[in-house]
Amino acid sequence: MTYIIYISFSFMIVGLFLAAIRFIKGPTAGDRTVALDTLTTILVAGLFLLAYLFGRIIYVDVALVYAVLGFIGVIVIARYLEGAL
Amino acid sequence: MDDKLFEILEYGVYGASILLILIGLYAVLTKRSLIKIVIGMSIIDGGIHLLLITIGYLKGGTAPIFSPGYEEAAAQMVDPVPQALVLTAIVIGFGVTAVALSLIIRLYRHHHTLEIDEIKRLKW
Amino acid sequence: MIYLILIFFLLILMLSAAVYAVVQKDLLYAVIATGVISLVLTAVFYMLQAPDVALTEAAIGVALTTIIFLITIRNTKRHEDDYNKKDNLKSPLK
Amino acid sequence: MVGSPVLLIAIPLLAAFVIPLIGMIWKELVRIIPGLVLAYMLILSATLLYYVSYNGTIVETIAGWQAPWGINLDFSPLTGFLATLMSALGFLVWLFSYRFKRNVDFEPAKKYFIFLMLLIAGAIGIVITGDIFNQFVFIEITGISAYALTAFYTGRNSAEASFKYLMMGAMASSFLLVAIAILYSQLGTLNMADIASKMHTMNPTYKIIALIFFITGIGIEAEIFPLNGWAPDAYTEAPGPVGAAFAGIVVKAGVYAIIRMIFTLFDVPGAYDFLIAIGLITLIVAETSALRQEKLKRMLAYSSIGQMGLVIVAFGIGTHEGVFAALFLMLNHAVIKPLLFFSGSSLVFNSKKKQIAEMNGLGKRMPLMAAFFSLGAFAIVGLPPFAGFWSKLSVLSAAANEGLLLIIVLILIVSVIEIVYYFRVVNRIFFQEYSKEQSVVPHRPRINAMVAMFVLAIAILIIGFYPDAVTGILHNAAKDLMNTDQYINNVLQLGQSLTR
Amino acid sequence: MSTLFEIIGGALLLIGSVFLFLGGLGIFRMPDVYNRLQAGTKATTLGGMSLILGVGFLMVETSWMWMAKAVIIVIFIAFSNPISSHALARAMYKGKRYPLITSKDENMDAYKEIVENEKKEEDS
Amino acid sequence: MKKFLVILILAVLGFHLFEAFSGLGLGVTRFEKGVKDYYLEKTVSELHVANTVTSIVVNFRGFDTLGEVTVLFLAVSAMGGILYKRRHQTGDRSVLFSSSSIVRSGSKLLFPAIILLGVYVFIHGHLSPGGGFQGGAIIATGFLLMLIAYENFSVSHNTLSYIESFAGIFFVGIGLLGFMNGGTFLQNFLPAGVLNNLFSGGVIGIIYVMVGFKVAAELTGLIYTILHEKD
Repeated sequence: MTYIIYISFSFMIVGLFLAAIRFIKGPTAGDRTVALDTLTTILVAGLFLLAYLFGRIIYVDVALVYAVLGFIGVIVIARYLEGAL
Repeated sequence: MDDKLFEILEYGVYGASILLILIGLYAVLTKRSLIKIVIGMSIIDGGIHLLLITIGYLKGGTAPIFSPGYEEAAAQMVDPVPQALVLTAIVIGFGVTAVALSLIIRLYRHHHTLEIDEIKRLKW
Repeated sequence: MIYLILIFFLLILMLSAAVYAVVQKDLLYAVIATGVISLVLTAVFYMLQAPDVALTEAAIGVALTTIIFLITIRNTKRHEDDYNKKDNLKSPLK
Repeated sequence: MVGSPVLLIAIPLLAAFVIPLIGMIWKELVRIIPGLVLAYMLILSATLLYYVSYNGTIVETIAGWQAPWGINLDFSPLTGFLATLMSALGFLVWLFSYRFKRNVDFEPAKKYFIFLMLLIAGAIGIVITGDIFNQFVFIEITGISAYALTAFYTGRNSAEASFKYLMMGAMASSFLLVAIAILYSQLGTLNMADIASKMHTMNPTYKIIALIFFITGIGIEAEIFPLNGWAPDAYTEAPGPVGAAFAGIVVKAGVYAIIRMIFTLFDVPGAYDFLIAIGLITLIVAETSALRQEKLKRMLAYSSIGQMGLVIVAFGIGTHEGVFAALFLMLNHAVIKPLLFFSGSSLVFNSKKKQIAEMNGLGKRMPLMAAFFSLGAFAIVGLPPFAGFWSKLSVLSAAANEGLLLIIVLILIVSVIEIVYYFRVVNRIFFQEYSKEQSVVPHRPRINAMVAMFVLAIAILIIGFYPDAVTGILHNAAKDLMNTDQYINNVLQLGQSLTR
Repeated sequence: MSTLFEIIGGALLLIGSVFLFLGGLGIFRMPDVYNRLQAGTKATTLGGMSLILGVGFLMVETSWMWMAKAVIIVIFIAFSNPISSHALARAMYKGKRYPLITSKDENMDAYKEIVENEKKEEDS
Repeated sequence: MKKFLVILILAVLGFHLFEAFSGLGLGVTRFEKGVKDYYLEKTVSELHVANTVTSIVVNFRGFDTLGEVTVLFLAVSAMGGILYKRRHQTGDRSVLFSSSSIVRSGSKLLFPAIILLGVYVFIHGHLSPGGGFQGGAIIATGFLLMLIAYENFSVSHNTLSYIESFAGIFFVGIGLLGFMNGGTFLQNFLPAGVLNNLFSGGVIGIIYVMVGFKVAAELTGLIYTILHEKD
């Protein structure tokens, strides 16, 4: 079981790394926002897995809130890019 | 292995928070755009909050919440006081940032620039 | 051990996002980078066993800070330097 | 007992939350309620001060927890004196500006009074709290209301001054938080008395680092030398009564915080010399800058900074006489500077540029205002029959007792500079002819503003002719500040007696 | 000695993390915004959902609350990720940043035409 | 030149800060019987509150929270005053045009869920992570979603200020009630209940709910003010 968690974390770290590189490289604002969205989703999953690692259910609330709010942050940026703000 | 990594972590977390403070200070001191200065301010705030949380951390500790199953675990809980302080400081920092940004909007209404050198009408 | 590696990785990510936010000339990207800092900071708080603070940072730092910065940029201008003043009048997409 | 110190904070905050509701019913109440609250605070703090001077310090705990663990409020002769002074001044500022900006829209006017009330409540909170982090919160309350008040006029300069103030204030609060972090990491407590009792166990290097961060943080409110760049702009661009409130209230709170740090919390050797040095630099730089100013409010602002430098020098002498002289100076400055701001802003009220050059011959057209202004000017430079004389005399005698000749010489030189620039204004007011090109249209202050100025003028005369009226209180306060052990005992003992 | 739930959970964990990694890889490798959007939101949606459900399965014997909260998060992700990716794609499209079309496919030509027409409409 | 000077200063500052903190050690028990242990002990034995951070924020250091709520109140008022224009040039619209129907219907669907999440967070503030500030911020974010998705979604300004004022009055009022009942401001005068029950902790839960309403109203007002600020 421990190995599976290790492997999952390693995959996630690599995914985060690649998304971060896209964030820094990305030529347009859209690329960066997509990278932010990806980072958010991967980190939400990571936070949930960490909650399992810590073994306490109270930690799950943070992941829940993050799943909700991260998406609103992305929509805000998207609306700005649309020129609607 | 773990202990050695943990020793590095000890310097790593303090170092990272102090570096964050310094990066923010650099932005505040050298950047000429007003919004950049406010961004620097919020970076400094983040660094200080990380510093405070790090002070309260306990190795192998758990969150200071006595949820079912953890009623007796007071000995291995991290320090709750810095967390309470940071809670207050985050909200205060947000309020100050909001006021700063609204001042920037008003400055731009009059000056039509964000350059700090061009706005300097009053002597420092 | 993976816990420590993850925390190192997050700290490096945070620092590079901070440097990026400071050196980037385009203020929109700098604002998105502060969003990333806030995101990573949440995870670090979480890993340092401070879920309350992580929740606060998530609730304040992600959407609310972003929107007030964005509206300030919308009402002022998007670039740090003065070389393209009219830029803001065009579409915000570059 | 009529109440407890906590009401000094709780009632203004309650009123601030009530006012938006009440403003929907009757708009005039928005102006009246802050005045009533300030009057109540004045009565409460004066009564408590009277009680305290006979029965000893009141230490109020919050939420029923003992002192090192809960937040405590400490109402001693010193803090009580400052709180009374602040609430009295706050009431006068409210009285002066009661009919102020009558013609402006309702929204900003409503906010003006809320900000003014919370500014004073925050400053009193800085003084009477016994917990560092709570002090930080009150500094933020004071700060944000001060930024908002500075940006009250919608001109272009006021936003700039306010932004400048905000930047320095935000930096200051960051530094303060770092200092709090260092102290908490070393001592594990946030209560001031507890910190003071444990301070000897702390590593001296860390102690100095923490102290430097603290002084940088609070020095911005206290206007000490390299950190006072915001002050002249904010004083110039803010409305006149707000300048008076800054000079009389906010700065006093900042100076108190620095003094509490150095006298009670940190036992760093050489801190007093540091105070003297920084105070002297502040004094000289500010007074020489005041000499060059053309705008009246700016000149008053630099003069105010200089006076604060003098106060810090007097505290830095470190003896009982020195502290007494510093407190006396603070009292006099708090009485005289608002009078100067009030009458000065009335004199230049209708002019475009608010410059000194425009004040020619106003003495004949507005004799009462001119008389008030010159009374303030005479008092602040320390002419014998007025209030300022006694405080300057006590500073000089305190310095002489310690044999600090350099300080005496410098203070005398600076007094000459002060005389030059204040008398330049007085000369213009009385002995220059009024010319037609001047843009000043005489402005007759309303009756409430006149009452406020009368009260201040009478206070100056009373202190000038009968200084013994206040020296008793000041001696008590000075004794209270010097006695660190008693402070620690008061706070921690009472906490133990209230154990639940 | 692993139970059925643990096996299911472990498998879901692996699948989820692989898809999260693929999301990151896709966002790194893909040529333009729309393709990156596909990879960055679709793959991570699947990955995040299955990883979270996997954790729920792992803990289902300890407490059913884990599963309940996992399901809530999964529902949230299922609703929110498509909305945000749609909003982003629409913003990019309205910002006159059209997809890179490299294929010679007929459908692509038809698509190109539509794009051109819309472009003209918006310009006029 | 200036940059090098700044970097030099920052290097010195950073060195001293690092010196002050790196000697501390990470994750070690630093104080025997410090403030921390007292809080951890009393929060279970007397207040019966599970979340120690909540008990510190609301009860032990409740005065800070009162000040913090005031800071937010001041910040919102200050923004209103700073951005105030004599002639009302601001439009009624929060955004220039509505979003696409997918975003609109999606946000209509998610809005009640977000509000519910916020309410959950601040009602369970004494049991799990979260509380008034977090819950209030989440609710305000929900309103933000609606405000940016719909061009004519409006929040009544009067309702916001009613909620804000009443919540603030309740907060200070509960403090003053404690003052009258127990002798100190913010004293817990209700029975403490059983640990980990929803109705435990006496006034702490009530105060945090009030803080939640107040923060939600304030942040929504802040967003509303700044969204209607257009040149």
